Amino acid sequence: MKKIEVIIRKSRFDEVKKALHETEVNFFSYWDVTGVGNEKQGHVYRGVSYSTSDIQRRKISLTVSDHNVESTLETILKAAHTGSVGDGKIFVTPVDEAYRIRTKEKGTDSLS
Amino acid sequence: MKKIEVIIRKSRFDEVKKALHETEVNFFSYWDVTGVGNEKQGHVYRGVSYSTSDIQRRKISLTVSDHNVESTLETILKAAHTGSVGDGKIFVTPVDEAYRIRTKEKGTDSLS
Amino acid sequence: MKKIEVIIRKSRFDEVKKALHETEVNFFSYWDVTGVGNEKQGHVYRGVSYSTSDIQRRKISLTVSDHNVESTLETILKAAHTGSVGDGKIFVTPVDEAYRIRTKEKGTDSLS
Amino acid sequence: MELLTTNNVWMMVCTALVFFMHLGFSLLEVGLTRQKNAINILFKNVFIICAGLLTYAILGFNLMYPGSFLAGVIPDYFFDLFGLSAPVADGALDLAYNEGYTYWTDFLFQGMFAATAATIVSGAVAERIKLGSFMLFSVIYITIVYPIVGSWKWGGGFLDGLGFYDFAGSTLVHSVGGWGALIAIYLLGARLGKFGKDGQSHAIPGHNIPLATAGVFILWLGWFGFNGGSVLSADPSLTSITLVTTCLATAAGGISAFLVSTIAYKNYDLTMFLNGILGGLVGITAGADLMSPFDAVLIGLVAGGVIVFGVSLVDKLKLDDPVGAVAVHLACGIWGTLAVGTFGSMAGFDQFLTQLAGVGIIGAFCCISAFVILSIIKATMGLRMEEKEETEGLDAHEHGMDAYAEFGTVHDR
Amino acid sequence: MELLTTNNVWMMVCTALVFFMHLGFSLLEVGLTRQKNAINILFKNVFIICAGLLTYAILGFNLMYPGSFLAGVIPDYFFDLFGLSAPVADGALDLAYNEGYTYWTDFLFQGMFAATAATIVSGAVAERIKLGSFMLFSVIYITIVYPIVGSWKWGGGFLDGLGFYDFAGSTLVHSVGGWGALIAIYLLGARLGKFGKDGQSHAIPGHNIPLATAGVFILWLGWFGFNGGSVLSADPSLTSITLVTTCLATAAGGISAFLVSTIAYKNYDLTMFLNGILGGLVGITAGADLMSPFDAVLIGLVAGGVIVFGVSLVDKLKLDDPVGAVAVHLACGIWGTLAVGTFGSMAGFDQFLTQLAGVGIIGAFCCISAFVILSIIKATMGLRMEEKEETEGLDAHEHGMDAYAEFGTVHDR
Amino acid sequence: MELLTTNNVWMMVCTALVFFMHLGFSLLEVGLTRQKNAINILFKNVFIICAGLLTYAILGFNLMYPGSFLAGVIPDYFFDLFGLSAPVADGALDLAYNEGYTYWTDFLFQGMFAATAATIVSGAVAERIKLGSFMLFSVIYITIVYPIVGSWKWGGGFLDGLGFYDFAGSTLVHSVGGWGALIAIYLLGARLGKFGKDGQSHAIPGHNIPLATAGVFILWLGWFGFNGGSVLSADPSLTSITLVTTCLATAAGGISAFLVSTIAYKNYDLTMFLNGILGGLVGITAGADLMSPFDAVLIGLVAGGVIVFGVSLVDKLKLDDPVGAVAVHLACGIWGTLAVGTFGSMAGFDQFLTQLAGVGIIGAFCCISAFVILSIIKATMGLRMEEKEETEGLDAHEHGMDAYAEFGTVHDR
Ligand SMILES: Nc1ncnc2c1ncn2[C@@H]1O[C@H](COP(=O)(O)OP(=O)(O)O)[C@@H](O)[C@H]1O
Ligand SMILES: Nc1ncnc2c1ncn2[C@@H]1O[C@H](COP(=O)(O)OP(=O)(O)O)[C@@H](O)[C@H]1O
Ligand SMILES: Nc1ncnc2c1ncn2[C@@H]1O[C@H](COP(=O)(O)OP(=O)(O)O)[C@@H](O)[C@H]1O
Repeated sequence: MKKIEVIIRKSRFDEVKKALHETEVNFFSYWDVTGVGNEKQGHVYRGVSYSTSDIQRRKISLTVSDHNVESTLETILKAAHTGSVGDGKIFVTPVDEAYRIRTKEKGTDSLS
Repeated sequence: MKKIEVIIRKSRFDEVKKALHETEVNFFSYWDVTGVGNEKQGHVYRGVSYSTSDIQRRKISLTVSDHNVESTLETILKAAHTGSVGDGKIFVTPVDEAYRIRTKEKGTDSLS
Repeated sequence: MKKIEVIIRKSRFDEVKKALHETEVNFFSYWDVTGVGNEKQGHVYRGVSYSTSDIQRRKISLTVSDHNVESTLETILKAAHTGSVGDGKIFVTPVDEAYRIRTKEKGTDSLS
Repeated sequence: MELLTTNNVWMMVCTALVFFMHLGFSLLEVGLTRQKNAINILFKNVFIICAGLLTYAILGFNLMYPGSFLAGVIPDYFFDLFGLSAPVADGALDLAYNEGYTYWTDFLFQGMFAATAATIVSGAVAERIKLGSFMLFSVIYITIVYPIVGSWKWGGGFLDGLGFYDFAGSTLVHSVGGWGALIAIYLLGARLGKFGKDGQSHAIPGHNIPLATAGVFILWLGWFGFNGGSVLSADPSLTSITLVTTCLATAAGGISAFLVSTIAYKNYDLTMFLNGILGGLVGITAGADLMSPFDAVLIGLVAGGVIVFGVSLVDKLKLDDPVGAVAVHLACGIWGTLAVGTFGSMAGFDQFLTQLAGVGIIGAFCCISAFVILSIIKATMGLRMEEKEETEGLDAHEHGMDAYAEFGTVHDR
Repeated sequence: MELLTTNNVWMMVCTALVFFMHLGFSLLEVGLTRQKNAINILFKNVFIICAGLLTYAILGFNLMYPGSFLAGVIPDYFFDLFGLSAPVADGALDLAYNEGYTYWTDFLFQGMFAATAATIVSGAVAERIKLGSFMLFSVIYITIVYPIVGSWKWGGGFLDGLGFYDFAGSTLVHSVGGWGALIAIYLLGARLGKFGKDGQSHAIPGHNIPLATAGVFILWLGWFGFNGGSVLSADPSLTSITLVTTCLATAAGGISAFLVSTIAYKNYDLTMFLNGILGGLVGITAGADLMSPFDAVLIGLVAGGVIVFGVSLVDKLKLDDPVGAVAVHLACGIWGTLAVGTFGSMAGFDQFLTQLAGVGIIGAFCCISAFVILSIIKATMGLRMEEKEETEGLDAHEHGMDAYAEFGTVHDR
Repeated sequence: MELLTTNNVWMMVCTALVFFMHLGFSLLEVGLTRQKNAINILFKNVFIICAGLLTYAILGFNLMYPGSFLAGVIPDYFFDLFGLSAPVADGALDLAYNEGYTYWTDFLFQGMFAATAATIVSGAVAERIKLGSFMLFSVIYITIVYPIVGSWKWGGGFLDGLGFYDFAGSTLVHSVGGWGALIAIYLLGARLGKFGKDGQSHAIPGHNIPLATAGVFILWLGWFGFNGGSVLSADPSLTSITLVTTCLATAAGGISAFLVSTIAYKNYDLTMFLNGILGGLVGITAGADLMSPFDAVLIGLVAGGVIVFGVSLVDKLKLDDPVGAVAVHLACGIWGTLAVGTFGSMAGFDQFLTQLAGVGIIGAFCCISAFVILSIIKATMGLRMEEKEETEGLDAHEHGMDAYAEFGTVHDR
């Protein structure tokens, strides 16, 4: 099993979610984070213009079985892509074990 | 050391916290995430009824020494359990190193 | 590549950010979490005084290439330090692969 | 005619201000409770003003101002009970109603008052009562209990005959609501998690203090109409001294609660300050037209102390009152009513005893009525949400809606 | 003189209350839409009241109250068109203007009304219209369309001659805004994501229901001035019955929308309750001075039903109206205008037909005007934000600002 | 008698509206600052209105309206200094006080004004001042400095003799607050992080712009009473022209600030629009009864520009004023006072010089007083929170409470 952590633009979230659903990945968790990176954004507040690289992003975390990793990655890489600076990152990390709390199932059975 | 990441119902949080404290696990971090999974919920807004699988969950992240993993897992599996769809998941992942910022301690010493 | 997850005081965040920038680490994500640990804080609400160990913290997550791990850790250990209970933790975990969504680059190239 | 017009303008302005108090109560209650129940609290407040006006039109108004009684106690409601009995039917209006204002202004002003009594209960029972049960209770309470009590004094009943004085309703409005709140929180029990197994009280902080503060400012504004309008005319000297005593008692109530709570808890507690302001308002209400500015300040200072100790007493009794309704409306309502016998132009030992009698009689009647009504509801429909529903939030279970859909939703079952 | 002074005081109070409605609209709209467009919505509302007052001073007021017409329809605007035509120049004031109030009070009261019509549109087109285009449209609509329609009835034009009755503007204000809203949302199209590919309607929940609720309370308060001031004097009987009918219809509208929607959707829907309250307010507005309390309750009850079905009808037509402006202001505006022919002291079949004619003529004029203005703007400046901008939020693109900089910012491009 | 009653009703309504401005200030300030200091800001505002009324009753009122002076400058406060000197003791009221309204109405109206001056300071010093020090300063400022300045003009002192004109307090209220704010932010220094090491100004966005916007609407509403009540009677022509000039200047101020800032910063900046509205309000205040509508629009247009440049000037001077109090209340207060010599029925070069003299004398007095008081406080109790406390938030350190306990708490030490 692998954990896939994705940081995307909030405005691509609906696309990514739809794309994941189409590849039958119907389970994940997400939350909002602030990202610091190459992208800069201009703001104005009471006459002070400023530019910040602290930009609101959405983070998706999902754990998939090993044979699903590739397809999930491809799906996300496609759906989250706009081509401009700031599209975000994907990180794949190892998972030792997973449990479904309801049934106490372990391993890949617990994922769906 | 292992990192235990748990996604639970917000309404079970107090139980889980109490149970962890009882097993002397007094350190962790948590935040709110939105979970997508098998559970669906009905809402109504200005005459439109809809059902969504985007449900508010709480994520707990805690790192424990290897010999504490089992007991912590058991505690959580019990305290977070209701038996209905949507109870959540537990993921166990490896941790290479841990530091306590205050003392610069490393390894399991840094965890408590 | 390693993922460095840091839990710090919100009030140290600006320092840590500045310090990271000075060591040329200009990319990371952060969000607010509630931390439970050794520190306690007193509150009062309508005549009830209470003390809680649920304290607002900031979590920073950044993935760096292996040879940057040491310097980044040092930077954070220094910048986040106040010496009082509650300074937070750093966890280092393995990363299998990383992608930049914009360019589809893989590995350390994708990080900057 | 000119004077009638002016009086009527003032009374209409006051009516609008008293109406606006319902926003004040809504914001105060929603601010001092948790996000997961915010829709529920707003719903209750919106319901009360709407249902309250309608039931008052259908029944309450004629029950409260009957002028005649059976045995001096039970309003003689055999005539004109249902529907407004407009002085002249069919649109034509009777201006001879009285010198102060028209019949319609009177109805509307009194209707706004009536709804207030039920709103007070709403805050105290927040976060755990069943919506349906609350709606039923509050309709009965506004339609029957409030007007009967009101008729005893303002409707010319036996308390009026006894010499009992309550200018704008420290007892007739606020204590009536406060007793209802007390009985209701006793029967309902505390919110889950409010008291630990060891009996220790836990704080459940409100989720939006800026809104609660706005609510208190709006209530203070509304009180310009609540007390100012209770003069029932625009009489320059009476209205203006009433506003001065009201504002000074309020300011003193706030400052006093702030100082007492700062000394007691070593902390600048904004919620106590706000409750102190409300305590000052309730405290001056019974005698706002009788007091000198200096008396008003004294009444307010005491009220502030009553608040701080009242809140902690309610807590010690293991009663759970999220917004402090019992301390504010009941304790300060009683204090204000007794203060009429202690300060100001009617002060005197006899008056004090009369005031005490009024407080006692009305308290007994309200407690018994509230107890009977709530017990019947409890036995039939049930009063309290199930544990699971309460934990997960009333908004999710009663309304299927979030108050703040984007700031971290609270739906979770 | 005394009476004039009193009347004028009442009219000034009402003017202030109508002004305050703009805060009500702002909060309602901002609460029922999404966080990422909150600044934009507030900006529009702040703009409308400011620009509305100025353009009404420059042009609208004299256009609306001309007293003379070409062919009875086109206001004869060759005299006094630009700038306020103060009865006496140079600061000295003409108190002989009329018995009710001064010329200046009249201007300000009417100016506040004018801005209301554009605000109604603002809510319906929220979250997708270009700010510049909206500002242009609303200025034209307030400055030209609204006063011309107004002149037909309140300026003594042909509808007045026909016997058309609209006390405080169910049609002249609310429907005028409502028709504009209808045409605008038709031309604009729905927000992205509002209707699925399968044509299914999706809910886009508002982000701050407590603020929306506060907005509704403030609007109700403002209506004390909107209807109460439309008496154009402080006449005790007329003003007070007007306030009573207004409040009872409102309460009934709320309760009815609550009951109907609870039955239809098995859910206590606060937003429907709130819309029902507004529906009751709009519904009573055309005949608030003609109705008995009982008539008012009936009008409100029907208005509540109109709201629930109106909201769902708009949805079925695949029109996207985030705040329910069409159901509230247009549907209930029409209902209220027709109710003058059905209930109350003017009821009668002839009157009903006249009311219907008024509704139709004004509807046609507003639709055509709005369509022409908006089509020209669409063809030149464009009406709608680009898809990317809409997804990422108008606040980020038009304002570079966040409404809540610390509660999860929404900036993201 | 009828006229007195009517006048008194109007004055009481205005008093209530001026009171309500304190909610406007609270919301504006809380909205434009950060979450971690929200409780603190609300606390200060609640404190000011309560303490302000009490100290004004005890000392300020009699100090301000003495009628007699030593050397024409120092109010002769040997008589009647402490406590309200009711015209007739013991409850009986003197209606002969004047033609406009009763003594009590006068006191309450003036008391609400007094508290306003200190509130202005509160916004400017937000997020870094010690609560205790601020409370001490504001009590002294309201009790001594404000009434002495007021007595020079409204109390019949030497500035009144000179022919200085300030209708409702552009200088006497707003500049007095503004100067205090200026000195205070100079002595306090900027918030941590406001100015970079390179001296560059950083934006610290406010956390709740919808509340700030509501605050501005409420302030505008309150100004109906602030200016309308300053007529000190319900005189129909004076009150109504005053409301018209007030509203038109305000609208013009908003539009002008919006246009100027859009041109200057290529951005629709809502906060500038809001500040422009306030600038227009402050600007018209000195001469609201003297201006034609056209003059009022001009005054507002200039005020809008003053705001945009004033805000940026304060920034350039490395002064940190989170809510723009100096630009709004001081710069526009000066502008409004000078405008009396430039526009309207008193315009003239001599008048202009007199106005300038008044601005200068009062400015000097306020600056010196504020400087002395604040310096003493700084030397003894200290003015500013410690760096750690400021970083972690005043709510955590002074109050141990969160403004929004569930939206991401900010406690962190
Ligand atoms: N090494 C990293 N660790 C964690 N998050 C990162 C890292 N690098 C980038 N991010 C996240 O990805 C987002 C997009 O990255 P950015 O550098 O702006 O664009 P791009 O990936 O297109 O070059 C950032 O806002 C940040 O949230
Ligand atoms: N593979 C996954 N990766 C990350 N989060 C998951 C995953 N599967 C489930 N979750 C989280 O667990 C929650 C509960 O899962 P759900 O499928 O609804 O119930 P159950 O586990 O009882 O079948 C989801 O809302 C989601 O937040
Ligand atoms: N094992 C752990 N797993 C996850 N988070 C932890 C863990 N231990 C501590 N934390 C986080 O670190 C924060 C600081 O820890 P605390 O014990 O209060 O202070 P210290 O590290 O100085 O002893 C806690 O609030 C919590 O958020």
